[in-house]
Amino acid sequence: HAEVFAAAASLQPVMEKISQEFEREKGIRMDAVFAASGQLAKQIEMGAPYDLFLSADEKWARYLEKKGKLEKVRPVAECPLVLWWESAEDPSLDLVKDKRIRVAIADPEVAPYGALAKEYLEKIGEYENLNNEERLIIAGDVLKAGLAAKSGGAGAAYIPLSIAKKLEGSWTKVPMPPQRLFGGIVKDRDALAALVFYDYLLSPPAAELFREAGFEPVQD
Amino acid sequence: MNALLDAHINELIGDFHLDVSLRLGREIGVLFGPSGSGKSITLRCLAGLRNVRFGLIALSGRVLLDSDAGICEPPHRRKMGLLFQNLALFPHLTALENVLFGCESTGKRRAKSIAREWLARVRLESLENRYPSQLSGGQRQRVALARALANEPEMLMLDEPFSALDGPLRRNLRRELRKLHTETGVPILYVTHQVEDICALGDKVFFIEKGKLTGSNRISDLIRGRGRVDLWKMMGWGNVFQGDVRFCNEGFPSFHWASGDLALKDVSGPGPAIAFVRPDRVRFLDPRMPVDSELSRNTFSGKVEEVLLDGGVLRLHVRTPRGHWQIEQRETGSHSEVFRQGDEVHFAIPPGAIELIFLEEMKGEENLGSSIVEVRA
Amino acid sequence: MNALLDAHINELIGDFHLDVSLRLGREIGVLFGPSGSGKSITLRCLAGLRNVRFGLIALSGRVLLDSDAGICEPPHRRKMGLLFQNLALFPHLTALENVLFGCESTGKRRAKSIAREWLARVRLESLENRYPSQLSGGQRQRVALARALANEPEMLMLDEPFSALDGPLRRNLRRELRKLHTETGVPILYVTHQVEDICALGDKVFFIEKGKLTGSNRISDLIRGRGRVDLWKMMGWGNVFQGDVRFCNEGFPSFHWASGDLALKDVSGPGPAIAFVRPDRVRFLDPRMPVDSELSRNTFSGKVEEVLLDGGVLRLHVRTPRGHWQIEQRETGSHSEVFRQGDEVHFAIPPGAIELIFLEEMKGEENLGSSIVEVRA
Amino acid sequence: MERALIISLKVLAIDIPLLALLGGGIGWLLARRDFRGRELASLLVQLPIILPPSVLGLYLLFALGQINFFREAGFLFAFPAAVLGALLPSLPIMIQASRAAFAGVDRELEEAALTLGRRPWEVFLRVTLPLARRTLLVGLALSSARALGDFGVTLMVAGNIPGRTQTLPLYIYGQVESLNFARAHMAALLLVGVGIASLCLVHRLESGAHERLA
Amino acid sequence: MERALIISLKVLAIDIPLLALLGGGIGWLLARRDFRGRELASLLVQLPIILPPSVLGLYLLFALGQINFFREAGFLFAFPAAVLGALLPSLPIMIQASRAAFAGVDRELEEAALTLGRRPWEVFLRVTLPLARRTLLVGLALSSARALGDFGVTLMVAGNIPGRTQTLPLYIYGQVESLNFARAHMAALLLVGVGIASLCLVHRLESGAHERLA
Ligand SMILES: Nc1ncnc2c1ncn2[C@@H]1O[C@H](COP(=O)(O)OP(=O)(O)OP(=O)(O)O)[C@@H](O)[C@H]1O
Ligand SMILES: Nc1ncnc2c1ncn2[C@@H]1O[C@H](COP(=O)(O)OP(=O)(O)OP(=O)(O)O)[C@@H](O)[C@H]1O
Ligand SMILES: [Mg+2]
Ligand SMILES: [Mg+2]
Repeated sequence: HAEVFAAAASLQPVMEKISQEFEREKGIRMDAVFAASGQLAKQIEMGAPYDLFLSADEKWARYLEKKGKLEKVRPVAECPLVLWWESAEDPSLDLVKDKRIRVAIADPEVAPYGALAKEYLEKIGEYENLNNEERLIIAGDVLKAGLAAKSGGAGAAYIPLSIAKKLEGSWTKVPMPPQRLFGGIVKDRDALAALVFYDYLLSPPAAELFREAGFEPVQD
Repeated sequence: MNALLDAHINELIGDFHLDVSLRLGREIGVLFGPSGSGKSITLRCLAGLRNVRFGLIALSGRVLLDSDAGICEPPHRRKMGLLFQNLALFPHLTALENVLFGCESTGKRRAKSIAREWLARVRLESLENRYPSQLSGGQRQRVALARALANEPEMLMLDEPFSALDGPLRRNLRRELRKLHTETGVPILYVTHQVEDICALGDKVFFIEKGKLTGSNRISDLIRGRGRVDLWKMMGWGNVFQGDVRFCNEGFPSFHWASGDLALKDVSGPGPAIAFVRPDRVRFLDPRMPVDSELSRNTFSGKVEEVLLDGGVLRLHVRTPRGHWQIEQRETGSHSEVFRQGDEVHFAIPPGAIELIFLEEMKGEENLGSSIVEVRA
Repeated sequence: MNALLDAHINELIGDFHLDVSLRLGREIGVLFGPSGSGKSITLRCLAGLRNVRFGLIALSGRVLLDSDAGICEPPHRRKMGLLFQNLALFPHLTALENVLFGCESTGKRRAKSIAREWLARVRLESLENRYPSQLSGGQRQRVALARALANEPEMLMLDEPFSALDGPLRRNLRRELRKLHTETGVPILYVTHQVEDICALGDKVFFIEKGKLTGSNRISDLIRGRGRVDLWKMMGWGNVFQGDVRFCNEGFPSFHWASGDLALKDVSGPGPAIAFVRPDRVRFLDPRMPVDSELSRNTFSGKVEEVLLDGGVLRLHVRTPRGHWQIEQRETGSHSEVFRQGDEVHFAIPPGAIELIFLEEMKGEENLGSSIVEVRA
Repeated sequence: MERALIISLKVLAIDIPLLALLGGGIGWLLARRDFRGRELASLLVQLPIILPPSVLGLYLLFALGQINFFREAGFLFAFPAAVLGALLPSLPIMIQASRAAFAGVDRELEEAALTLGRRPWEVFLRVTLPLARRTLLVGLALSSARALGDFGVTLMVAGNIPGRTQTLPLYIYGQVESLNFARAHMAALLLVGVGIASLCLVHRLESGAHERLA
Repeated sequence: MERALIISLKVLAIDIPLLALLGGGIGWLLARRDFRGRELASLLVQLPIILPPSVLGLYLLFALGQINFFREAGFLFAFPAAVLGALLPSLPIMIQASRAAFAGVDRELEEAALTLGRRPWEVFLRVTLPLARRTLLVGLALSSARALGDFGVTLMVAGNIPGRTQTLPLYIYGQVESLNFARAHMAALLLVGVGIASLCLVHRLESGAHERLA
């Protein structure tokens, strides 16, 4: 079997491209497993045969690190929060004040972008209003928040740029710090290819693919 | 008397063809016929549980079915009670609740007393809280009977209501049924295999065979011996042969049929006829004694196939080369022999005991086909 | 003859207590009793379908049940065939497959021909591919019968096998059953309510009432009139009263019972007794004529409750202030009157027609209780 | 947790009758009515159980989003959507159970009730229903357990809005994701408790039903 | 997609017999045997349907992870786990259906078969089973549809490893996550196709079953 990297589901399109590119360049095949970061983390904790872990947020990477299952934990890329809707023109950030519009965010308890959106909405003093007027839609994760808006269930959604790019429509960046995705090597698996792949994520070809998908590579 | 029930049914079930016409007044009619002849299906058609191809059913002036006019009342509006051959007791209800189910419309309290009364009439008063699964076969049958009777329909149909019951119980229930009939006057149609039931309960009997009505008769006529004798045969009693009467070269009359011939006495004329011999007119012969000259041509020898003792009457079924004969004897007489199955017996038929019905005389006692037309008018 | 079946059963079902002992050789035994008396449950216990509290069952030397020794053979190893009262036909199998189910062990081809033969014997050859739901009540019963018979068990138990069948068919099937019994010699125990079946088929009859065996008798003895006359009563025939014989002040003997008394003739002595009067010994009186002095104390008046015509015999049930009487008359005689339900009739009992059984004489004809012990040895 | 419990209970309170009526009704139609396309219908109603909840939820989301009425009425991502989300994947279980239940009722008993003069709906209520009860209740128990536990469809069409659409399973999910395992276990226990309570209820109803005769 | 289909079919091929045997067997026990704790057992076997699949999966994961044997044998995150993940949430459906099916078989017919000299297992095969078949098959259809569509439990205990544990529902999930709706629809269609094919199969078996008499 090839070595396996496990990545947050929202990274699926970009990570598939990067691993293809990696295989083409280095001749090493990596298998990919996508699921929610939390699920992956718990599977790794229970000994899942994954060699590399890419979490959508810092929390789950640190969780595994603390359990002694993950090493070399570091941020890999970052992605800004945007306000997205279906129409052709970019949405105004004041859209949320419109009483007719329902907005979707990811679950702040679960998804870092949900928490980020909540933080933003609180900062501009709209969170309570939205909630009281039942205009706030809390979807499971960022993808579901996007789908809520795309299906018409919500007027707009706060989602990461990476999702927005794929949903088409148009978006406006939200003035909040971007959210970082973290990676790490699973301990005690002697996975050489995974180490190579982990480094490859920081290489220029990978950075290009990240950018295309709406991420910004992080170097520190 | 004007018929309360007037029914004509023509229906096909698989390859079984049912074509039956019935008229019944404020009477008890018996549907009598061999197993598989279509009795149960007839009742189902009358009750409306089966869609009939062609048919006309009227009860007390109400047209329940007229396939030409497209009228077909659903079963629950026909007011025809039916006791099913396999009972159809509600397994989730107790005996009392089963009976109550049929008579609730009269108000809770009253209904309960009616239901209790009926359970008592069928001798089940102490078992009212039992579920059907906790009752014996005959007890179940009685619950079903009580349920049908308590319902007070405008017509009652009973499919072998007493088949699982013993003699004394049967007698009691027949009495209850008669009483109900006298009180309410609803027509009752019931299916039975027991000749006993016909006589004890019925006013009129319908004979049915292979889906066709083969005859109908008032029972009082049967009892007075005025019915068509071949009906006796249908009821399983008597010796009946179909053949013809001839005058031989010496001028003596005789009856010829498929498996033999019999000498006759004083006959009106030759022609196709039915010969009927009452089993009790058959005379046993002692093989060691000379035979009376009158009987000489009419002697038989055969093997006893079955010996039945019915109260004081000994009934034998004897197979001979000239057919199968029923013989009856009082078993009281001191000279009465004891017969056993397989014994060889000798007997004779006195010519005077042979009743003849010439076939021309046999024009339908009751014109059944035409009765249908009246209802339409 | 050594008993093939020797059974003693003691069981409690709800509040119904069954306590029955049966012995049967290579014979046909009849279990006779009113509805709810425990016949079906007895068969279930014998077949092993019910765990018996206390009991001992042995068949041809095999001990099938011995509750003391903790032996209890499961039903499928008892080799006791049972025809269920409600048939228990397999609804997912055709008539032929149902019969085959019981006789497959003899090889496919042969089994099929046996099954076909049995279906033909019960007159169902043309319906072998029908499912039970497509058969009439009597046809189903015959399939069940064929299934039980084709199985060739070591003992056969039939629970009212003919209840849904007409007379001629019954006769045929009784013959088949007899034939099977002669060929194989397996003991057969069958339950019936029909007196007719008892006489025609049985070698021995067991009377059962309220869960208890109340008597047993050879049927040939019954037919020869040698049985206990009160057994006639159990079979629903005859007039039986329990009372006692007294000598009045004039020295004339008479029989006293709950609802009246009768003058007697030539009696051995006083004491508790059973009086039995054959229905055909009852004499009708013409109310306009003076009564024979011998009869004067024994005259009755009553209302006709039921008129039955059974072949050539007219049977009346008459309710009088002195009990309920059965009367039989040949209906041939020219002087025979026509009776109807509700008529007032007058009749007398000739003292010579009263048979007496003194109760001391009545010590069990067959000692049932002791038979159990032998098997244990 | 209490709010999630209450919402779950509210969803159940609406879904159980709906399951009984809709599932029972459709099952009855499939068992007792002969109409064209019956077999097709019987296959279609089973689709929701084949599709994984999240996929089912996705289709449902887009289907409802297309329909203006639901859009305007604010049906999606609100309590009604939670009700629907739990209902849909559990309905097939109820439909199949009730189909089997009704098919198993002896017609002759219904006919007997008709000849006793009872109207068809009375016959249904007093004969058919009691005789089918056992299997119906088993179906209701299973399907309402499924409804209680639904996660994927609800999350997709109703979201996970605390106090409005967050049912117990969604709450558990949230707690697990935020690493609050203790609370997640508690909630799971609660969920199982509610489930068992409702099963017990059904069981008590069921045990009243009497065995059928042959 | 083909790989996912094949894995799904392999899972079904193992789970359907398991469902029939285990589900049928437990259902039979619950219907026909009177043992202590029967009611408790009957409640416990229904738990997997109450718990949302992801929660169930989580507990299962932790439970199996604790047991050394499973850990060593590489049971988790491999094909056997996918089999188990699909089996567990669908088993209760089969158990309940078979319980109802066996409870509905008239005992007297079994008794009749016994008195005809058939051994108990023959009676079971030739009387009980055919008479229970209808309801059993409905249960099998429902539960295998559920197994086919399982997502949550499988994802948790078997992972989502393409070519090893990625079943069709997991594949669809992945496609939806990467917003490849076209492929997701295709896969969903395929899934529904497989589901309907197996339902049709069951239906054909079922229609052979004859209605019972009263
Ligand atoms: N489950 C039960 N609980 C209580 N009593 C029962 C139960 N089953 C049967 N009985 C009673 O046991 C008695 C004997 O029943 P059984 O079926 O043996 O009668 P039977 O002699 O066969 O009568 P029938 O001629 O009516 O069939 C009946 O009085 C019946 O009410
Ligand atoms: N579903 C069916 N398909 C084909 N033939 C049938 C079907 N149902 C009944 N029959 C046939 O119709 C005939 C009449 O049946 P029915 O039940 O009316 O007889 P019956 O006179 O009541 O007989 P029994 O005295 O045996 O109860 C029988 O010969 C039976 O085989
Ligand atoms: Mg019939
Ligand atoms: Mg009985």
